[in-house]
Amino acid sequence: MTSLILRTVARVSLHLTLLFSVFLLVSGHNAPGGGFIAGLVAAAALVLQALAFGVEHARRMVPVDETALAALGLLLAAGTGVAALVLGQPFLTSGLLHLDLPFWPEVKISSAFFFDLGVYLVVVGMVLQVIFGLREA
Amino acid sequence: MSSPLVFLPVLLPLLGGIVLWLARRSLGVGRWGSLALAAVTLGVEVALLGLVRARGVQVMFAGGWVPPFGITLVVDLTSAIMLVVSGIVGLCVLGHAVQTLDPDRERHGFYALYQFLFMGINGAFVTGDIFNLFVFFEVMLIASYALVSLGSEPGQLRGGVHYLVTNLVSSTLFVAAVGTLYGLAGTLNLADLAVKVARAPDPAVFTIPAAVFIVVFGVKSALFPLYFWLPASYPAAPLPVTAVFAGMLTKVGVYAVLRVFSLVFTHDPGYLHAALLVVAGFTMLLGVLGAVGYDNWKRILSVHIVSQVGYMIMGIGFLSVAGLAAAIFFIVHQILVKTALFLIAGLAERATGAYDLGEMGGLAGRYPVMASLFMVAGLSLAGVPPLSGFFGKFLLIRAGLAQGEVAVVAVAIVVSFFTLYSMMKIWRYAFWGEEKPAGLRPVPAALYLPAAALVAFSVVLGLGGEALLVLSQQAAAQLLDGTAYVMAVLGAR
Amino acid sequence: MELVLALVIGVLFGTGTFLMLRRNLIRVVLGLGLLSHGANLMLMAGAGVPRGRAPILGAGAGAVVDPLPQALVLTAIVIGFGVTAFLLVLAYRHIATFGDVDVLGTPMDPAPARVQARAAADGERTVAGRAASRPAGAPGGGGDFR
Amino acid sequence: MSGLVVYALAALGVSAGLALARLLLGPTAQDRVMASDVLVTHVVAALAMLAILFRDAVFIDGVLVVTLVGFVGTVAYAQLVQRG
Repeated sequence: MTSLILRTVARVSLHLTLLFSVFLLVSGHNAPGGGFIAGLVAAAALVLQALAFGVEHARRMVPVDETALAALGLLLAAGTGVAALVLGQPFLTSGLLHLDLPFWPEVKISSAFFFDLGVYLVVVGMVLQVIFGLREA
Repeated sequence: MSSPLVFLPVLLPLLGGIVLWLARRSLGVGRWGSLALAAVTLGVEVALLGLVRARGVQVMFAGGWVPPFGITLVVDLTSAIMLVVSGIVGLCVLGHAVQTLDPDRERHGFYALYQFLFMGINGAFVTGDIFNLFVFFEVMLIASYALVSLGSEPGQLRGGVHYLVTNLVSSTLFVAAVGTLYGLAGTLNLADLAVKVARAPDPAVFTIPAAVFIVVFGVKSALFPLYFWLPASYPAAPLPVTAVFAGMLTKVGVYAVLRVFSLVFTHDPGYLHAALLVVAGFTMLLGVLGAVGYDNWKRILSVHIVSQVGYMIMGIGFLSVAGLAAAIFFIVHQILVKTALFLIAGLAERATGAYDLGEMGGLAGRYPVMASLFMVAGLSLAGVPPLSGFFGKFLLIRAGLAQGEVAVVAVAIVVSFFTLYSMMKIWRYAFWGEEKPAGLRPVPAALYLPAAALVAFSVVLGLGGEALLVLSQQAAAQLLDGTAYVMAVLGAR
Repeated sequence: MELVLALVIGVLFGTGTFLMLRRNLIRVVLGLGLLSHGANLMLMAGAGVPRGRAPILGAGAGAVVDPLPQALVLTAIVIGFGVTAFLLVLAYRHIATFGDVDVLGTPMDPAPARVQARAAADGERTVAGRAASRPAGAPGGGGDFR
Repeated sequence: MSGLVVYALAALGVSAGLALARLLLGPTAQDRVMASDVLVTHVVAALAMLAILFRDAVFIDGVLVVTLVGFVGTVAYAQLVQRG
């Protein structure tokens, strides 16, 4: 019931869409974007796979259970806040990490990034759970 | 006073809930883990109450952002009292749940959802701005939607849909009211709002969002005429869920009314608080009349929630230290006793397998402990001295008479008799008469423990109510004055 | 501009309320969606019609609009999104359990046959186009949403 | 330049109105799916025009998001219609 066109497009667009979602995630710090919309885009990519190849195929692409993904994301986001608490700052105080990686000097990672990453995982997990659940049963 | 302790009642259930969700397949971890978590949360809340009593209002600014920017969490005496009560209820109901729930519900994440529910409840108690009140309401409601429909029995589904849709409409209105308020005041921080409303050149405009807030919180706390969703949905859920909903959820709505209409919207008591009094009168009366017609234990108690909420709103409507103190006292009493009554209904269900009063009888002979627990809790609910309900109602009535609000006080007294009648009805059908049904089952002693603990609290509140009364008077004075709250939040500037 | 916003909010609330009063659960969900859009728009409008640059760092000089209502609306949208998803799952279970999308059945008590038939007809109209592509007289509008 | 963009936006508005009429009138579900897809395309075009009008590249991000997500929506609707 899926056409050749849809399957081809789905195959081509998967990586592109996922890449774009990562772009949105990292650019979300001080440009439009962020964890929520990036997660939605990533979930849309996987939902397209589910539409084209069936839910089982799409589910195999996500190595872990969707609810676990969401829970881990929530843990990461909450953990970012707690980290500030542990360091003696008020909850959710953001910090900036300077790294000097080989071939990539002066990387700046904000703690807000990890919060966003958590949001990303939560959104991907929840959307996939709802949509797979609705389509499967 | 800035203290990291302020956030722990929200953070602990959140982190614990995630862990419990990940480990939801293991019953042992779920039961013992959630019990331990609830106990630790209660401990933190008691410590917080002590801290607030000793050192005044505690605040926390998330991310170090100073108000009115950023997220502020504030714990004053009222919040601290509510937190402690929520901790007690959380622990006791959980103690009942681990013994009675079916493993299927437990494996589907009951314990995690339960913790998320308390995250929302506690968050609503500690939040310092009105938008986060909305957010924590939603956290609480989403967890409660999931708890209501967990298991997907037909009755639960119908009730769940009613509950969900009604509450969503009220959330929508909440957002609209917040929008109006932000447009008028330019801030959503409660302390800042209190200052802005008090200093506004034309405070009458704030009556518009305030009136919408009455509707919004009216749905959440099941006020007249917006209580129709409650009898449809509460009895449908499994008993521990109904018990914690009955105890806490509507009271979070009442707390929101208490906070917003004593700290922020005090500019127009002739209209807003008079409206609250009218609503309170009808809520008391119609709630208790609705209960008369039912003969299902869970339903009678559920409809009674509506009636009791009316008393609390009445206390808030007086807008005096005596009235607010009485309302706080009554809320504490009500949460403990109502939860206890539901847990006792659970005991009776364990013994008879039913909630219908027609299907049980003569329990007093076989289960004397259950009967005496019900006797104490039921009389306390009806307001018979020397139990806590009597003092709660007495304080409310005295506060009302002091202000000459005779009509609503008269309603409150009449409603008390009807409440007594309902309790006597349960007593007569369930505990007196012939013993039935034939195959009564034994009730394990450990199952009595949570209900007994709650009833004991009620007795202590009645006999030694002085301490709580003083505490709630201090809390009410703090609420009505507002200076301590505002200073604690905005003083850091 | 304020007038246009007010009209749009009014229309959204009106249509949303109209849909919410239907028995068909799917329509209720759609109505709730419209209501929450109206409320979000009201939050935006309440803070004043935006006049100025988008509040993005490093995008040039000039007055920026107040970013707080936008953050609040974003939060409200996310919450509304989650709740709507949950409501859809609940509606789905509702259909799987009762075979209809009627919200009027009282708890513990299946709806009378007449009401069920009307809800089924209602459901059929919701997906009018699809009904056309199906053999006439296919049973149960609710089943369409499986 | 910006005058041209405004004309283009006006044309988009008219054409979106027509697509909306199709969406409302139907008569078949296929028509409605097509109309909603056309509306998504209009949103994309309008965002691109706004990017030119305000000389701001952030709108292009929006274009990409709407394209990708709108496509999935159309496919889902189409499958729903097809499954019958």
